[in-house]
Amino acid sequence: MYTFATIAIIAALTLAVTRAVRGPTIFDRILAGNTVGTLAILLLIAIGFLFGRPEWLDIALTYAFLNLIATLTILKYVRYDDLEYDSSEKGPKS
Amino acid sequence: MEAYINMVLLTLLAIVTLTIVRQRNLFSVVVLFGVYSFLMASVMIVLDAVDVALTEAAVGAGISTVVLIGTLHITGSEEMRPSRLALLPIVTAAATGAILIWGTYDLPEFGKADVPINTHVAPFYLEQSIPLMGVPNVVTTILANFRSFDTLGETTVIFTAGLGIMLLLRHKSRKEASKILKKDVVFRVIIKLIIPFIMLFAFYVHFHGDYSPGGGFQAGVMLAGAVILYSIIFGAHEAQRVVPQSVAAFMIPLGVLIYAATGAISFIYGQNYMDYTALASYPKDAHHLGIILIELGVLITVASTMLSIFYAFVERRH
Amino acid sequence: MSQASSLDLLYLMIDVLSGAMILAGSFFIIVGAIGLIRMPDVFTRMHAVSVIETIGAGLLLSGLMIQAGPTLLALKLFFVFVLFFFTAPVATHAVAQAALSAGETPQLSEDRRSKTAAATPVNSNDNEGADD
Amino acid sequence: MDILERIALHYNYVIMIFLMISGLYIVIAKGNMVKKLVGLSLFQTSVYLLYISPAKIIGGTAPILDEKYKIYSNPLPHVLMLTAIVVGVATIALGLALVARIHEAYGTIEEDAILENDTKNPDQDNVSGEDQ
Repeated sequence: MYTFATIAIIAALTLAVTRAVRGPTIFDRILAGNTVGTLAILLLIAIGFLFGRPEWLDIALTYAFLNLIATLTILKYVRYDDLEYDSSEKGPKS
Repeated sequence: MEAYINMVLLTLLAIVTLTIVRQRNLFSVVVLFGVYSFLMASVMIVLDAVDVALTEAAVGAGISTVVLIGTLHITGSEEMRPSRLALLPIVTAAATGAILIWGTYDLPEFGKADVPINTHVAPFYLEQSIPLMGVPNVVTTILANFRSFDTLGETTVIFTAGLGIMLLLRHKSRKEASKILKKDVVFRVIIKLIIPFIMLFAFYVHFHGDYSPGGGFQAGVMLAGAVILYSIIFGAHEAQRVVPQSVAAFMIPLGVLIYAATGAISFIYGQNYMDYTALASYPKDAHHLGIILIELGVLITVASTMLSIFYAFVERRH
Repeated sequence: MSQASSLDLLYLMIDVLSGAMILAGSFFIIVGAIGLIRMPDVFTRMHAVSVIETIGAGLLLSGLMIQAGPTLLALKLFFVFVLFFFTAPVATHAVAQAALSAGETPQLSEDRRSKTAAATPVNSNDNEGADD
Repeated sequence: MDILERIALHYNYVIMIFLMISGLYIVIAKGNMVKKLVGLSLFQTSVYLLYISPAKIIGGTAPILDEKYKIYSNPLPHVLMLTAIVVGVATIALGLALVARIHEAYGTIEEDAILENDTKNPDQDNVSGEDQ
């Protein structure tokens, strides 16, 4: 059961990393990065149960907080002209 | 099972690295570097290095991203197309890699217990942590007690780096108020709700560091992260009303001083430097107290350094 | 005797319930991740990701909570759950807002129809600068 | 078959070396200084992996002592790397601060452009770019 959950999370992690690697827009990467953070938290929890030492969920909380900080930082700078939005990253529609 | 999870995660790590090498948009590079850090932290979890995973996630995914974005914002985010052919670097890197791979033939196989690294001094730490100090988290014991000189050095390095950054980037205060996410009610409400919990949790990580993963380094990064988050949503001006730059600057040496002074107390009682038994009558209490105190020094230095770095980059905009 | 067997039954029920929840959660996590790959543009992908963050993680964590019983562990799992509940929508909201303000528009069905057979993003590696 | 087994048992080292030479390659080949620092960071991270990998013992658990467990992974590398990570980010930030100052003085962070600038007007003291 835990094994299945772990395998599922790792499969999802692989797919999310694929999306982060392929892009095509910067927002896809940010979204995929955020998802990788989420899945890392779930992976941590699942591995804890799988190997029988689940008491370090504290780390998961840290991940969640820091994930939020990273995402919001990136997005603030994207949104408020502080960083030029790069037209070459626009993807298929440009 | 552990070995397989480890291999999959490492492969993903290699793929992300390859993309970082090829990607020319620096903004994407930063995002991918955050992904890389999370994967690395997961690898650390699988390799049973929980304290390291906590630090790597906090530092790599949190603070690194913030600092890199701060720089990009000053310098622009596009890398120029290289003018020369990249043949020589490839050859150099490949040759180095080949030599290193040849070197791994003598390295121990993965996951073996009877290799030199695991038989030399580590069993002593693992066996003596509870009898001598009464602290279950061996990483904390080594960090703050067995090898506390090392950690003093590391704290000083952080202090020095913070000093250097402040010398480099100071004296350029921005006139106009920073852009506040005024209309974004969602962010303001949720972040206001979450920040107290982040701080509370940071102190939990600090004071519970004897029994679970955590300690001054991680707690410091998280505390700084909370203020940075506040600064991102409500503007750097607001954040500096809460924690002024001068206070942050003052606290950097304060932490190092607390650390060094905790060690020096033992002198008064005629003992060696960093011998905590002088701090309380019962040795295990003394060790607990000593560890908490020097970790407090670490916490103050790390938190204020990270915050000063952030302020320095934010203030430096054009 | 009968008490012991009823306790056994209770444990079995707990195991079955939590197992079903964990399996369902894993299923939704995979579904969300596939959506992240297969969906055509960033807004629809966001939608897929929210499947992972709400029902996938929710079911998984609830299943583990049942498995952990009334301990500190379950409380911590609950904290993670609540944290997801607050942070995941904020992060997604931020991505959506930034994408919109940067000029990214949601792909409509008209856009899809007007495109040629290769509706999915063409080989996205085109955008990445290979340096040679 | 022999070589496959060897690679499997040394997989951590192989990946570690790959990360290391990727970092090395970025530092040598790329002209952009932010990218160079990211490469340096990659190099640094590979060293963490080098230290942590041999500390793991299959069947062991994390070095937080408990009555129930007998085998623990080696805590010493964890300590060394934990401090190295925090020091690493501080030094990378110092490097980035230098990059920011270089950008203010030269208007670019590309190595080639800076060298060109220096050879064109060798007498001019570029570093005093405080006037902006």
